[in-house]
Amino acid sequence: MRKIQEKLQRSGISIGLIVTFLVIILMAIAVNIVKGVNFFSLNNLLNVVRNYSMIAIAAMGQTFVIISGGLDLSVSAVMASSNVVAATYMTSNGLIFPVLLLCLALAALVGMFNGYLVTKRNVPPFIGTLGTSIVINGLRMIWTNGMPRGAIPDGLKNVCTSNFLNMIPNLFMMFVFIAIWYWFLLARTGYGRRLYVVGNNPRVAILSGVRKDRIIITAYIISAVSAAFVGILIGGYTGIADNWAGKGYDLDSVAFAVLGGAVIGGGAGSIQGTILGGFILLMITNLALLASLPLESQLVIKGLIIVTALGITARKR
Amino acid sequence: MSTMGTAVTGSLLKFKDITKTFPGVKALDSVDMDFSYGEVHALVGENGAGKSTLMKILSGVFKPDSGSIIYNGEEVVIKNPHQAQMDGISIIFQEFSLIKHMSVTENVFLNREPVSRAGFLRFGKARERVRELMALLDINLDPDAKVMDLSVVQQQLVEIMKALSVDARILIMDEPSAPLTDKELKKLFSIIRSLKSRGVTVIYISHMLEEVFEIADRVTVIKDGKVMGTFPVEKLTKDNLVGYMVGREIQDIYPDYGKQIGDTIMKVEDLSCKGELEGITFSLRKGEVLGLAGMVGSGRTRLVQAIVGAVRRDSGTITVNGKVIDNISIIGAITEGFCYIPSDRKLEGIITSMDIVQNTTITSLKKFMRSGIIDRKKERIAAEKQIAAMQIKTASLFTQIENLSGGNQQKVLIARALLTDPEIFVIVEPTRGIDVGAKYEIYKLVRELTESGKAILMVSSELPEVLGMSDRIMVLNRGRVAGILDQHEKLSSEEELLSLAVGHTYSLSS
Amino acid sequence: MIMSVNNRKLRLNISSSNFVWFILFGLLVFSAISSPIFLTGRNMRNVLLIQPVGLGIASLAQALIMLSGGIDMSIGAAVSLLTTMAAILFKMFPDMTPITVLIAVLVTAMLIGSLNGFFVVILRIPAFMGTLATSMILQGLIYFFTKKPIGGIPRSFRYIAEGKLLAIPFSFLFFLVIFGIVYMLLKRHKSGKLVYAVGSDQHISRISGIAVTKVRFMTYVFGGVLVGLAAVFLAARMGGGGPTAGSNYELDTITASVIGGISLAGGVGSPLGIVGGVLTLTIFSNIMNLLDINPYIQMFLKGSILILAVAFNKVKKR
Amino acid sequence: MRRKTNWILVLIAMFLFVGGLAAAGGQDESDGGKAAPKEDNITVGFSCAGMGNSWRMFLKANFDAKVAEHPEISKVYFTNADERPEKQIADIDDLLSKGVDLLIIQPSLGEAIVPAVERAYNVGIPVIIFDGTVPTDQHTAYVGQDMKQLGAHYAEALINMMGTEGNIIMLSGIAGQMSVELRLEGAREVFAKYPDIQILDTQYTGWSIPKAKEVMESFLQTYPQIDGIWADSGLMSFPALETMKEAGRALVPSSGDNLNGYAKFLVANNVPGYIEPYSTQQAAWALEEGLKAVKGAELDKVIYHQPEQYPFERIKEIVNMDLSDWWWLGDDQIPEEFLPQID
Repeated sequence: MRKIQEKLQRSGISIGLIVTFLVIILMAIAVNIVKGVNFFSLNNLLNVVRNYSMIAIAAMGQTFVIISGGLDLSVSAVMASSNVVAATYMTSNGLIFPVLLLCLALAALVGMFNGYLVTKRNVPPFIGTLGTSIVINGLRMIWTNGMPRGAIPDGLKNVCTSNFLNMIPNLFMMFVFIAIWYWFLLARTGYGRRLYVVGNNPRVAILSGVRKDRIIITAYIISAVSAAFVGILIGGYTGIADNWAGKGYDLDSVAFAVLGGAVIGGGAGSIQGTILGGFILLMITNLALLASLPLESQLVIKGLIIVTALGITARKR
Repeated sequence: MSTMGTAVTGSLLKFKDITKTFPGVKALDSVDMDFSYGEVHALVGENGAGKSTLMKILSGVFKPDSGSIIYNGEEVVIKNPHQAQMDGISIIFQEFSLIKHMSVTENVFLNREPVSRAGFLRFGKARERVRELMALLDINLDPDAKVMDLSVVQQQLVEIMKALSVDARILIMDEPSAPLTDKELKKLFSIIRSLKSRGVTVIYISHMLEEVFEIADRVTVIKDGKVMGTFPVEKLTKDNLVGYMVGREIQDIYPDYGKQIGDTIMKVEDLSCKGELEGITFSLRKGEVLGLAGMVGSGRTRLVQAIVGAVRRDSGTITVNGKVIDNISIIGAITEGFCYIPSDRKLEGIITSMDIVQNTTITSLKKFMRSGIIDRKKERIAAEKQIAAMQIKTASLFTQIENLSGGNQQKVLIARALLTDPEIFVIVEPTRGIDVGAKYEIYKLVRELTESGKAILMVSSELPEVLGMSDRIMVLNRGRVAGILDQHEKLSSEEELLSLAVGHTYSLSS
Repeated sequence: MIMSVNNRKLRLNISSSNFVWFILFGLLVFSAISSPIFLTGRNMRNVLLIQPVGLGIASLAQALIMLSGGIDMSIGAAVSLLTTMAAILFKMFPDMTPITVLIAVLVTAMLIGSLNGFFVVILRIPAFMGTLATSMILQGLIYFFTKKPIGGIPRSFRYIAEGKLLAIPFSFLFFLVIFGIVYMLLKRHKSGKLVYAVGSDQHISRISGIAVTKVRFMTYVFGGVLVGLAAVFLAARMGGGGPTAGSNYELDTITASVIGGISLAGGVGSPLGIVGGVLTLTIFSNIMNLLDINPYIQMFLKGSILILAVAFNKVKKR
Repeated sequence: MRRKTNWILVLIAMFLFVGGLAAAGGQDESDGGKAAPKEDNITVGFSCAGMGNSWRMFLKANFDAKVAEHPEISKVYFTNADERPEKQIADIDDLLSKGVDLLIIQPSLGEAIVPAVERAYNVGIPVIIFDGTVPTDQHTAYVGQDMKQLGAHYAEALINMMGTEGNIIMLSGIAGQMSVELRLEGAREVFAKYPDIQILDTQYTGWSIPKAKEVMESFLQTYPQIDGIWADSGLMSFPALETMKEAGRALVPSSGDNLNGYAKFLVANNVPGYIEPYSTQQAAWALEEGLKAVKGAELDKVIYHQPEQYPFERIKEIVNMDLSDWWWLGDDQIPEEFLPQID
């Protein structure tokens, strides 16, 4: 038993998460029996992963920041901004790629600014990124005057709504691709190793010659760039520029990561954990919809699931 | 030495068959001990022998797996620290237990604040009692000063006041003397004696055997979680005590040196840090241990920090191998061949959540990376080699470093430093909190380093260590070099060193 | 004496809790100069004695919890739930006395605080997520009862926000009493010391004999009661409640607390700073309205001020 | 340094104290009487519930255009409550401090700003409410659309298009908003009259497009037969239809407001739909009525306007496929200079 536990711990996935996952599988079976809708049908699963893909990419970015000991509450502000910038300048299919790069570059600046506040100015990440998010939202609204200009080109719409080999959503393919990269970055590279050290004990990091500030700033850049990318995907998915695209994704992405074993305060967390944690939350939403549960029960169940998963993990520690 | 043989008037506290297991380690194995009224009972043993665990059980921090505690003739269960305090058991912990944002007064009376009947604080009374305590201890501190603004020594004094402010029947002191100067230590001893005469039982834990011989009535030796025996102090000699502790006699704990001192590798000229250091000039040679001594506040720490780039220097030049080095960061220092082994392992040394391999390789990670990717096999092999060379005792390479003893953690830190191929080692308090046996191994390691031509700058507060290990000793006093003692012709004495350190003649045996 | 040789540096003594007063002072001067209406009696009364009260009390709750080392993300949902509950009670039982409703709200608030305490302290879920979960659950509960906003809180209850006692707005006295109690408990009472100690360092508190779990739990409970009091005031001020009545209150209270010098890491800050933080936010919003600044520019300025206030008060960092 | 800090603290404390005293001593300006009629130099306060979406921007554009038609208005003060009732109460108080002659309020949470509205009314100035009711008598008039009726119209039109039997799904905006709940209520009353109409499911989407798509995807999963979409806005029916299209399902009749994106989708895919605006003119209407009141006219308590309804044929005629998705069908008449700036 202890061996299994240790294995799990090293794999970055907590006990609570596994237990909760099993519970939800049982719930899915129950829904199937009672309502006659099959959660496990391929179509439904593909739906779930399509919706899941976008926010999961942002949550993986968030994971980097949380491991570094921070928190990024500017995720949704960046998403909405990149969404609107993209729609404004991607007037034709030919411009998709350059504008995409522009959005990612702008987001990198935002991430850099967040990182600057946190590292050089010692601002608590919670407040620093909250401030950034208010500023960005303000700037965007001043710029768009409330109405996003331009339109999402058809090319982007097609990419984001169609399926690979007519089956697997392209969005999901992108997610998988990014997830592999992020996992590799975190688990196998010097950057990832140093990120954990910085989050665990910043003092040791400095004395070991780790460029702490640079590592942290990079984490914020990763988060912001991921968010900007998601903002564009949302544009393609919905086909319409939206001043508030990704609203609420700040807290959702934090919830994904923390449910997956990341610790606010730094030093722990993993891509695989975040992926599973997020999947659990998305499954709940989907199951609730399949079971036609009203909004109120959805909220309560979501809250209780979070409590259960984290509660079990905390007990076992 | 011990002339205080107070009449033992019976047992106040008894441990019976106490066993405590942590994951993978049996920390205490059927411990039986007894403590009498009004005695000073020293508890000695190597690090990780179980002394601190035992005391944490007594003070309610841990619960034993089995066994019983008989206190005052009754079997008691000590559920938590609060209850221990209520029962008259007070403890000075080895690691500081002060809240840094709070004032001296607030810390001394934490959780035992003098209050009115409705629970409102009586600030005047608290301050008054702190002043009384300070008068008793001959300390001069601002009762309203924040602990975070105090020096380490001052913090330790607050710690002692905190313990003394309890009307305790049993006072546990876990390494109380580590940061204290001699004068303060003497004061502490006189307080212990007066407590003893009032019938308080003092349990004294220390690595400093001199202290044990000076203050204790009885000594209990613990090894590997087992009691090796309790002895009246008169019946012990230093040698046989060490023998009980490590299970072997150690003739000379300082290894012989090779005395193969080579060319100058580093020159420091006229180094200054505003307000802290002034005109420091010295040189360091290959194969040499340069001891850096001085009182707390003399600027030792600041000097080594300035050298390894942890703080900026305001003026002065540092030349390494003939190359002038500008103000550099720590990263720069590492590339220039420096390595820095800090004194506070927990705060500045180990990465608690990581395993031994990862802890060993963090500073030299670049070596095991190809275009940013870690070659984990290469990393493991390199770490394994170092760990074997250091004789680090561990079940697995992937054990979390938290689970190692202090001595082994220190070895991991040295292994970490070695992997960067440094030429100059800057080691601060290399054996703080490490037991006698492990100390010897660390000393041996240091010697091996010098034999392979490395230069070592060693800061230490333990005089015997500085004297025993150094080829030369640089003494700092108020930010200036007070003198450099060459130990080649003859070994310096503690008196010589101290007189330089405090700036006037100072006699140890006053 | 060797003791006296220490390297204690002289430091600029602007602690972050004092820093807020500099900002506030600047804001006051700016407002007084830039708008003639700002200093009129009516505006002063609104902006100093009435408008800050709700946020002020809720921020005291947030600050208390932050001081103990936690955070409360459920304040917004709790305010929504409690104001809605007050309105529902008056609607269902029109004969109920205001005192009964007040007690019912406070008891519920205490239960909410206990739920937070249970999640965070007993189940040991990280405070951020634990209280976020509470927030979801509370929001769900509101929708169980009603999806529509509910009004109709009677005048007798609205006295709390609108009444006057000897020409002084009752709301101000309401705040003053609550603030006084919180201040005395935190700064002059043993329990406050314990909160600070636990917030600074749980481990040290535990080995110093403090019942850490109890202190933390009670902080959440007492914080809950304070949120209840804030909700009582807001219900009286708004004359009703609804599922979104308290939206964003959790972030506003955290902002006010941090500007007021309460550390997110726990153990540092003074309740007095909260007054400064809340006044800063209220006066900022007031002067923006008086100067008729475009709402988006307001947003931008608000974020910038938040960043500046927190990023550049670190004079004391050594 | 510490002494200096204390000195500043004392100064601030004094400042606050003096201010507080002045405030406490100051008399209430409200005399309960009605302000004398005014013909010119009128100042208007507009307390808006929140900004940040295109509907509100066009609302403001229409309002501004209307202001320009009235030279007797000397100044308009505009506040944004950010959807927070407490902020709106403070906003209203601030506007009263400014001494406006007319107050136009778009409630963020109507039930929760009653006291502020009453305070304003008691100052004696006309208080006009639109886009959300405030349950108190103490306001001059409610101007706008009957929201319950709007929901009912959507339902009736849907039945016209799909027939009196079939399965429908309902998509709503933000739970807890009066305007949302009333539309839902009106629709349910209509559907209740048709026993063969089955409401499969009702979900809130928070007016988030990705959420609407997510909900719709699971509906398609659960319900093999969907014959109509009742949505309380074009913002919801548009992504719902889009999802159906992506899933390869046959498109079905739907309802919604005049969001251009919705209209464009209907026309482009030639699928019948019904549009009845939730008008962006409402603030302008409120201003128009309010000015009458300032000038001394007596107003009815409730003034409903009925905007033009757009059956599918009419949509095809007037839709402009070149305008942004966020444009509002029928808002082309706003003078250029007031429009939210567009490339």
